[in-house]
Amino acid sequence: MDKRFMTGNEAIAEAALQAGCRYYFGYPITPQNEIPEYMSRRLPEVGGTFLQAESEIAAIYMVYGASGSGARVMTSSSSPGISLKQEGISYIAAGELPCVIANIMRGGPGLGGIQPSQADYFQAVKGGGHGDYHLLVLAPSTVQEAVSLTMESFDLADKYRNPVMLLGDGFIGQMMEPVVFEKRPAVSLPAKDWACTGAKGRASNLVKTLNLDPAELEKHNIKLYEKYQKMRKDEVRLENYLTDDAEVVIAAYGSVARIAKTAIQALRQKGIKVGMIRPISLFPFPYQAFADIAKRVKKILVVEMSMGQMIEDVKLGVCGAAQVSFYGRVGGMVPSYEEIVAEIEKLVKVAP
Amino acid sequence: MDKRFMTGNEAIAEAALQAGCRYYFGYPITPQNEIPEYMSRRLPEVGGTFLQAESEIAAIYMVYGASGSGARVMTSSSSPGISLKQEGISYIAAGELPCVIANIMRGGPGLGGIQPSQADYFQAVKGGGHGDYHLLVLAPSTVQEAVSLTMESFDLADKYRNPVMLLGDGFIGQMMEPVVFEKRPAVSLPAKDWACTGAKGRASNLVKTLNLDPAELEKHNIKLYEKYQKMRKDEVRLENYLTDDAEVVIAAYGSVARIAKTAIQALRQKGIKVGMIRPISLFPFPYQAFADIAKRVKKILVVEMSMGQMIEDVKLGVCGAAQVSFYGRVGGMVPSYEEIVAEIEKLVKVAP
Amino acid sequence: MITEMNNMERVFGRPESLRPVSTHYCPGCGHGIVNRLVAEVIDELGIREQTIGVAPVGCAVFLYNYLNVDMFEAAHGRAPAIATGCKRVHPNMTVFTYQGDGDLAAIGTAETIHAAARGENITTIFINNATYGMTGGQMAPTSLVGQKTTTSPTGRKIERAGYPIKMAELLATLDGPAYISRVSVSSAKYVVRAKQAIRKAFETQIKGLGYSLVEVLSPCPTDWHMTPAAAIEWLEENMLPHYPLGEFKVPQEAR
Amino acid sequence: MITEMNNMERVFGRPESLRPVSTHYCPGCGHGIVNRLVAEVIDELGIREQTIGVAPVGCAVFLYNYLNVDMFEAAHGRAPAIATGCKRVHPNMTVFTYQGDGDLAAIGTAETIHAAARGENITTIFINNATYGMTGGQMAPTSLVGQKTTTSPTGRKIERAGYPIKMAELLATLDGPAYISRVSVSSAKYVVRAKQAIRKAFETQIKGLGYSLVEVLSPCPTDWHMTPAAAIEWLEENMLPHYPLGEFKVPQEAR
Amino acid sequence: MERKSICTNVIMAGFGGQGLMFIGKLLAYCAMKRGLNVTWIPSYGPEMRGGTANCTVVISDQPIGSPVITSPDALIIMNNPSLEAFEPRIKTDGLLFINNNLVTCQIKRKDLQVISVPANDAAVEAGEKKAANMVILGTYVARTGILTKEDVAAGFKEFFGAKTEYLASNMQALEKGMSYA
Amino acid sequence: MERKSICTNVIMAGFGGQGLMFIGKLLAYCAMKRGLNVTWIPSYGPEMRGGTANCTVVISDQPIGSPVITSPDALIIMNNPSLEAFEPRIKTDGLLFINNNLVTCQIKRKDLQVISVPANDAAVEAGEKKAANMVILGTYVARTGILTKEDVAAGFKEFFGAKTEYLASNMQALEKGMSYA
Amino acid sequence: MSNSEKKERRAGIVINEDYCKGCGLCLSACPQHLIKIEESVSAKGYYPAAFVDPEAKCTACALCARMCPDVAIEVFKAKNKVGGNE
Amino acid sequence: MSNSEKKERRAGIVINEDYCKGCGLCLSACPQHLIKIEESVSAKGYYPAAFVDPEAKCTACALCARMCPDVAIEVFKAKNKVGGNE
Ligand SMILES: Cc1ncc(C[n+]2csc(CCOP(=O)(O)OP(=O)(O)O)c2C)c(N)n1
Ligand SMILES: Cc1ncc(C[n+]2csc(CCOP(=O)(O)OP(=O)(O)O)c2C)c(N)n1
Ligand code: SF4
Ligand code: SF4
Ligand code: SF4
Ligand code: SF4
Ligand code: SF4
Ligand code: SF4
Ligand SMILES: [Mg+2]
Ligand SMILES: [Mg+2]
Repeated sequence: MDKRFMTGNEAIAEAALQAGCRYYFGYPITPQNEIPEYMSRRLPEVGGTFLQAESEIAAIYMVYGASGSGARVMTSSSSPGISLKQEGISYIAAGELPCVIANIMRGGPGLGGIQPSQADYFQAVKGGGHGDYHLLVLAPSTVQEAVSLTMESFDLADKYRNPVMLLGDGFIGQMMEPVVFEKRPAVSLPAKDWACTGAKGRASNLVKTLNLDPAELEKHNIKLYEKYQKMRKDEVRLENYLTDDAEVVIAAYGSVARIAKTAIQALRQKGIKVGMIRPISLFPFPYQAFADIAKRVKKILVVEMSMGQMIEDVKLGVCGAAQVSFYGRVGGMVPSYEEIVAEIEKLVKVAP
Repeated sequence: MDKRFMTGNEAIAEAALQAGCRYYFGYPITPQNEIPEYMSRRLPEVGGTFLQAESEIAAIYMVYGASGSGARVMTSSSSPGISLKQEGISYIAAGELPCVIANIMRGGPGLGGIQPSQADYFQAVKGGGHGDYHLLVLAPSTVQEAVSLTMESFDLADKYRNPVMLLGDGFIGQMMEPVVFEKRPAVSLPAKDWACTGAKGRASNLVKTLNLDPAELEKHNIKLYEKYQKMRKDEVRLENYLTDDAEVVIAAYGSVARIAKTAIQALRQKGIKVGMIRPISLFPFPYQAFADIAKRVKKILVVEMSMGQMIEDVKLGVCGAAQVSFYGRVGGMVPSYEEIVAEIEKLVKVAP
Repeated sequence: MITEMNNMERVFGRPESLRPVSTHYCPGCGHGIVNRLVAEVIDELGIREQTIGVAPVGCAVFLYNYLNVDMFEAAHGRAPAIATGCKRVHPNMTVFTYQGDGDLAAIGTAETIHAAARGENITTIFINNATYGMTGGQMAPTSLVGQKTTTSPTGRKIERAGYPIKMAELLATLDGPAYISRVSVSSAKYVVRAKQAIRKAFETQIKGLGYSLVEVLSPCPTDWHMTPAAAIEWLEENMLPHYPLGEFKVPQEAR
Repeated sequence: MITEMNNMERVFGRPESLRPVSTHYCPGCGHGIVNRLVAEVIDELGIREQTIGVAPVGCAVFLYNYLNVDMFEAAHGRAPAIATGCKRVHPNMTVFTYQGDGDLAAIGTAETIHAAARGENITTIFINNATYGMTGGQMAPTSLVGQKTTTSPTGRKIERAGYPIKMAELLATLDGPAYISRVSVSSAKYVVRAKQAIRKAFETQIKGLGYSLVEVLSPCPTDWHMTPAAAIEWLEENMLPHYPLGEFKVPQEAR
Repeated sequence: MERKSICTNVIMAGFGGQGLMFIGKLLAYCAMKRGLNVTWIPSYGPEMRGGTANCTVVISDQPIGSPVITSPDALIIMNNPSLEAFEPRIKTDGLLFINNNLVTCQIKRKDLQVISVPANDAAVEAGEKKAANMVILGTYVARTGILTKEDVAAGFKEFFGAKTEYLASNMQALEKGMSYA
Repeated sequence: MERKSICTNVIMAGFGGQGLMFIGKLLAYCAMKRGLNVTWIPSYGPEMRGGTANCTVVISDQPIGSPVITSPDALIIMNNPSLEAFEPRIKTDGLLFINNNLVTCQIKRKDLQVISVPANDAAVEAGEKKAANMVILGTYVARTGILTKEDVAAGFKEFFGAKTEYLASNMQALEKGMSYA
Repeated sequence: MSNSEKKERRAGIVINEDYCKGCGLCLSACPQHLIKIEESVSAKGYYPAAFVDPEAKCTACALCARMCPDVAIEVFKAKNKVGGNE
Repeated sequence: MSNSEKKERRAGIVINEDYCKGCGLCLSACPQHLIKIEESVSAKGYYPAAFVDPEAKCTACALCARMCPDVAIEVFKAKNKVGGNE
C-alpha cells in the first residue's frame, strides 16, 4: 500500500471520496479549509459536485436535500459554523437522513480562536440542536484513523439513516502524517427506497420532520430512541491502552489521547502503572468500559482540551465507584505530556 | 395587588417590561407568538423598541448589539428558532453580554410539533453552541413564577454579565392563570461602563469575542469558568416538596412538576410517601440536593417531557447512591398524574 | 345533477397530480388555487414522475399531502438550499420550491438570493400574502405600509419596520435568474395568467435555462380578518398598486 | 529629512481617529486605505465620540485596534443586525459597519438586505475584494467568472457556482436605502472619490435619511497571488468592467 | 351540586370558530374574580385556522397542581368529532354537556349525566345567533353552580371590554342556557 | 549523532514567507519515505498572511504519541522574535540552528549546541537567493544525520513535483548548508 | 345571451360538497350568477356553494372552477361543441 | 514643471519605516517618481519605501500618501503657499 503524506483535513476529504461521497457542500472556516479546497479540486474529477454554499446554514440544508435525494454527501466546518448548523442537524436527524458532518473544533466560545480545541463535546454528543436526537460521533486520534473513521462514517450513516459527526480538533485537521488508503470491504446496506428520486412506478416519497399529532410524534421519537439504543449496543468503539495492569487510568480522546500516550510511557518508565481508555465513539459513549475499570482502578484522570465536558460521561460511567479528576487546557492551549505526567504524579501521591 | 389573568407568554412579556426591558427583537414561531405580539403593542407605549427581525439569527445579533450598547433587552423563540440562535448565544456568552432569552419549547427534533415539550434541556444547560460557556437557565412551573423569574432574569443577567435563558414548555407559554405583578426591590448592579455608548470622555470600548492568542483565550475561558463556579455556589434554586418524610422522590421541573404534585397528593392519599425535588435553576443544577436526598431515599423517579435528559444531571448528583428511574412522554404528549402515580406504584412494589 | 352531466364531457376538473383530498387551508385561501395550478402544469407537461417538490414551513407545509410527487418538507426558509442539494443530485428532475413570503423573503432571504444568483436550475413558486399565515398573521417583509398585523397592531410604520420588499424586482436585477414574474390569483383572468407564468417557469427549468420564480399575490382572508370576497378586493386595491404584475425577466431565447 | 520639513506645515498625515499602530494587513492591501478614509471622515465630521463601529469577521476583524471609537466585533455576516440593535438603543450615535464580500454578500445576505429594506439609519462600508481574504482566498460571491481561487481552482464556472453578485445595484432597487455607491481604491484619484462617497454616506445617516452603503473595490494581493502593483492593475482591468463605479442611489434631498 | 371544597375541571371542545376558547377563558376569569385558583389551557390543531380546538379549565380553592386533565369532571361538546375524541375520557358519572343542534352522533357511554342543549336554536331565540357558546356556558354554570349570571356578566365586561348591547344579548343567551340545566 | 532507536523532533520558526513550513514538510516527507513515522504540525499567527509561523516535526521509528512538543530536541530559527519565543523551550544540550543573517539577538542560554548558519548569504552563493530555508535544512540533516542529500532530493521531486532547474539550485543550497554542520 | 327561455342544458358544473368550504369565490367569479351559498351546513361544517341554473345559462367558461381554492368544482359541457373554454 | 535646477524645498514627504511594508503603491502613485524601494530590510522585515527628491520636485500633491495602505506617509509643504492639495 502506498503511503501518502497528508494533512488530516485532506485525508478526510480523500477518504470521503473513496467511500463514495460525491457531494460536498460547505463554507470556509479555519482550521478546516483544506477539506472544501481539496473537494473543489477532486470532486469534479470524479464526476461529483462541490458547491461552496452561501453560509453554513445553506450548506447543511443542501446536505439535507442531497441526502434526501439518495446521495452520499458530506459537509464540514469548525465550531461557530457547526453552531449555525444546529437547526439543520436536528432536522437531518429527525428526517433520518444519512450524511457525514466533520467538525474540526477550534477554541471558543464566540469567535474564539483558530487553535485546536475539544470544547464542542457537549454540543456533539448531547445534541446542540433541539429535541431528542443523537448523532453518531466518532473522534479520530491520528490522521490514519481519521481516514478509516471517515470511510466507516458513510456506512454507519446509511446503516442507521442517521447523521454521523466526525469530531476532530484542529490538530487532527492540520497535522500531516503518513496515511494508507485501504479499500474497505463492501458492506451490505439497506436500499434507499425512501429517497426522493421522482415518483416513477411507485408511490410518492416524502422526506419530512413535521408531526402535528403528538401521538405520532411520540412514536417517531421512540423509533429514533430505539435506533440510538441499537447504536449503544452495537457501535461502541474504544481503545484500551495498557489498562490491564494499570493503577491509574487516563480518559482522553482525539489528539489529547496521543499526548497522553507519551505521558503514559514516561510515567511507566518512572514505574507508575498508568493506562488509558480512549473513547473512539463519543456517542455511543463507552460507559461500560468505565464502569468495568472502576471496579478495579480507583483513580481516573480525564484530560481534555476543554473546561471539562467528557468528564460528565466518564462520571456517569463510573457512577461513584472511582475518583474522577480532571485536567484541561482550553482556548487553543494544549496539555503537554509533561503536564499530564505531573497531574498523574500528584494524583498517585495523595491517598485515595 | 391586582390579579391579572394572562397567558404565560403575555405574563413573561409584561414582566420583562416591568423589569425595565425596553428592547425586544424576535421572530414569530408557535407557541410563543404572544410574546412578540404583546411586545409590539406595549413597547412603543413605554418608549421602547419592538422589532420583528428577518430571522432568529438576526434577532439574536440585534440582541447582541443592543446589549452591547448597554440596554436591557430580550428575545424569545421556540425550539427550532433557538437552535438557529446557538452561534449567537455562544457569542453573547463569550462577550459577556447580559440578556434574556426565552425558549418556549415544542416537540422536536426537526420541525416536530407545536405541543409542549422539555426536549431542549441538554441544549439549554450543556450548551447547544460551541465552546465552554453556560447560560443561567431558569424553569418556571406556574405563570406567576414565570413572572418572578423573568424579572429576576434581567437582574441576574446584569449581575453576571451573562445571558439568562427562561426555559418554558408550551404549557407555561400558553396556559392562562391569575398573576400578580409585584414591584421587585431594586438590586444594586454593576455599572455598564464596558458598553458601546460613544467614546466620549473615556477610552474607547470594545465588545468582542476573538482572542487569537491561545494563552489569552484560555485566560478568558477561566474567567468565564470562575463566573460559572460563582453561579454554582450562589444561584442554585429549587423547591423541596414534601421531601422530609418521603420514601420516594420525584425529580421534575416546569409544568411536569405541577402534574407531579397532583400525583404526589394522590399517592399520599394512598399512603405512599412521595416527595419532589423541583429544580428551578437548571443551570446551576441543584446537584447537592440530590446528593443529600440520596443519603436517605433510595428511589428517585425522574419525570420529563423528553426521552430522558435531566436524568443525567440527577444521576450526576446522586452519584450511584440511589436508584434513578425515568418516566417520560414526548412529542407533545404529556405525562398525566395518573401515569406518574402508576410509575411510582410500580417502583415501590419492586424490592430495591 | 351528476346524472345530468352524464352525457357531457368534463372540461375542468381536479388535475391528476393533485390527490383527491380536502386541504387544511382556510376557506378562500389563495394557496388552494396555486396548489391546483402547479398540479395542472405538472399534468400538462407530463412530468409528475420526474418532479420533486419542496414544501415550505408556512401554511403550505402540507403541500406534500396534496401533490402526488416526491417531496421534501423544508425547514423555514431553507427550501432553495434543499432544492439545490436535490437538483445537483438529480439534474434531470424538475425540482421546485413552494414558499411563502415569510419563508422566502424574511428568514430565507440569503438562500433565495443565492439560488437565484447561482442560476440554480430550479423553479420557485412564491406566495405573497403579505403576512405570516401559519403563525397567525404577523407582519411579513411584504406587508404593506400601514397594514395592521398582530406584530404591527397600529399598522406597519416605515420608521420602525421599513419598507415592504418587492422580491420579483429585486431578483430580476441578478444575472442568475432566467425567468421572473409576478401574477395574482385575485380573479379568474389573473388565475389563467398565473398558470401560464407557472408553466413558463417550469419550462424554463426543463430547457435548462436557469432559475425561475413566479411571485403570486394571494389572499389570506383569515389573517387579514376579512371574508374571502373582501380579501380579494383588498388584494386588488392595495397589493396590486404596490406589487405590479408582469414579467421582470424572461429567458434569453424567449425574448 | 524630518528636520527638513520642520518649517513646513503638514498637509497630510495620520487622522486622529486612527491609532498610531501598525496594522496586520498584508503589504498593499486595500483595507488599510479604507480604514484610513473612514478615520479621516470621522475626523472631518468631528464625530469620533458619537460614533460606534461594527467590525466584521474577515481581514478587517481587527479594525477595532485601529479606529479609536467604540466598537463591536461582529459574528461573520451579522454586523448589520448588531448595528441595528445598537442604533435602536443609540439613535443619535453614528453607527457603521465595515464588511467584506464574504461577510456581507454571502453569509450576511439576509441581514444586509433587511437592514437596507428597513431603511435602518446606519452606514455600511463594504469591501469587495472578490475573495475571502482572511481564510486564505476562497471564492466569494463577488469573485469574477473565471477567477481562480482555492475553491474554484480551475476558475469560477457559471454552471457550477453561478454569477458574481453586484450588491450595490441589487440594494439600490430597494426602497429603504438612501445612499448607495460603488468606488475603488485602485488609484489616488479613485481614493479621493472613495472618501467623498464615505463622507456622503455618513452624512446621509447624520441627516437621518436612512440606510447608506459604499461598496469599495479593493485589492487583495495576497490571495490574488500578485504583487501589490499587479493587484491594482488586475482590479482595474477585471473588476472595474464588471463592477461599474458610481452612485446608484442618492438621498432624495440631495438629488 | 353543592359548593364545599371546590375543585373541578372541564374540557370544552368543538370547531375552531365556535367560541369555546372564549367561554373557557370567561369561565376561568370569572372564577378567578370569585377568589378561586384557575388554569386555562388551550389545544389547537395544526398551526393554521379552522379544524378542531379545545381547552381545559381547572377551578379550585387550593393551589392547582396539574392543569392537564386526562379524565375531566365535565365536558362541553360542540361537534361530532369532539364527542368521539373526548367521550371515552370523561369520569364516571361526569357531566356531559352537548349542543344537540350540531352533535348528532350517539352517546355510547351509559354512566354519564348527559345535558343536551339546543344551543344554536336557543342562541337564535336569544337574538344573537353566534352565542351558542354562551348558551351552553349558561347551562354549565347553572348545573355546576360554580358561577352566577352576575359573575359572568361582570367578567364578560371587565375582561373582554364588551360593548353593552353585545353584552346584553350574550347575557340573554347565557340565561337561556341556564334554563336547560 | 548516531542513528540507533530514532526518535527526534524539531521546531522551525520564522516569518511567514521564509519557507519554514515547506522544509518542515519536506523533512517529514523524506523521513516517511525512509520508512519512519512522522508528524508535522503547523502553527500560524492570525488568520491572515504574514506574521510569524512555526511548525513541529516529530520523527520516530516507533508510533508517535504526542505530535506536540514542549521542549524540542532541536530548533531552527529564522528571525529574532522566534528566537525569543522558543529559546527558553529547547532541551538542555539541544541543537539550536540559527540563520545568523537575520537573527541578531543574543542567545542567552549556555547549555545549547548552537549552529550558526549564514543562510541568506549561502543561498545567494548557491544561486537561489530564496533558498535560505534549504540551506538551514541542509545543516540540520547533516548535523543530525537523519537524512542524506539524496533522500531530500528524492522527496523534493516526488512530493512537490518541482521542476528540475528549480530542484538543482535548491539542492545546491542544501549542500551548502550541509557544509555548516 | 340573456335569453331566458327554458333551454336544453349544454353545460354545467358539479360542486363537490366534501371539498367545498363555502368561501363564495365562485359566486363572484360566475359571470352568469349561477352559484349561491346553501342555507344548511355541510358535514364538514361549512355552508357549501350550490349550482342554480334553471335557465341553463351556464357556458362552461370554468371561471368559477378556476377561482375555487378547493378544487370543488367540475365543469361539464355537451360533447362536440366549440365553446369559450381554455 | 520639469525645471531640474536645484530648487529650494517647498514640499516633501516623510515615510515612517515602522509603518511602511514596502508595498510600492506610493511609487506608482507619485507623478514625479520621487519614491523608491530601499535595498535593505527594515526592523519589521520589509523593504521600505524612501523619498528621493534631490531636485525638490515634490508638489505635496499627496497622491503617494493617499495610496499608502499603511498611513506611513506624511506630506509637508512650505507655509503660506497655495498648492494642489485637497
Ligand atoms: C426556524 C423557524 N422559525 C419560525 C418558525 C415558525 N413559522 C412557521 S410558518 C412561519 C411563517 C409563515 O409565513 P409565510 O412564509 O409567509 O407562509 P404563509 O403561512 O403565509 O403561507 C413561521 C414564522 C419555524 N417553524 N421555524
Ligand atoms: C460562522 C463563520 N463562518 C465562517 C467563518 C470563517 N471566516 C472568517 S473570515 C471569512 C471570510 C472573509 O472574507 P470577506 O468577508 O470577504 O473578508 P476579507 O477577509 O476578504 O476582507 C470566513 C469565511 C467564521 N469565522 N464564522
Ligand atoms: S391562514 Fe391565511 S394563508 Fe394560511 S391557510 Fe388560512 S387563509 Fe390561507
Ligand atoms: S489577505 Fe488580502 S484582504 Fe486580507 S489583509 Fe492580506 S491582502 Fe488584505
Ligand atoms: S362554468 Fe362559467 S357560467 Fe358555468 S357556473 Fe361556472 S362560471 Fe358560471
Ligand atoms: S369557490 Fe369552491 S370552495 Fe369556495 S364556495 Fe365555491 S365551490 Fe365552495
Ligand atoms: S506628495 Fe506628490 S510629488 Fe510629493 S512624493 Fe508624494 S506623490 Fe510625489
Ligand atoms: S505605499 Fe506606504 S507602505 Fe507601501 S511602500 Fe509606500 S510608504 Fe510603504
Ligand atoms: Mg405569507
Ligand atoms: Mg473579501
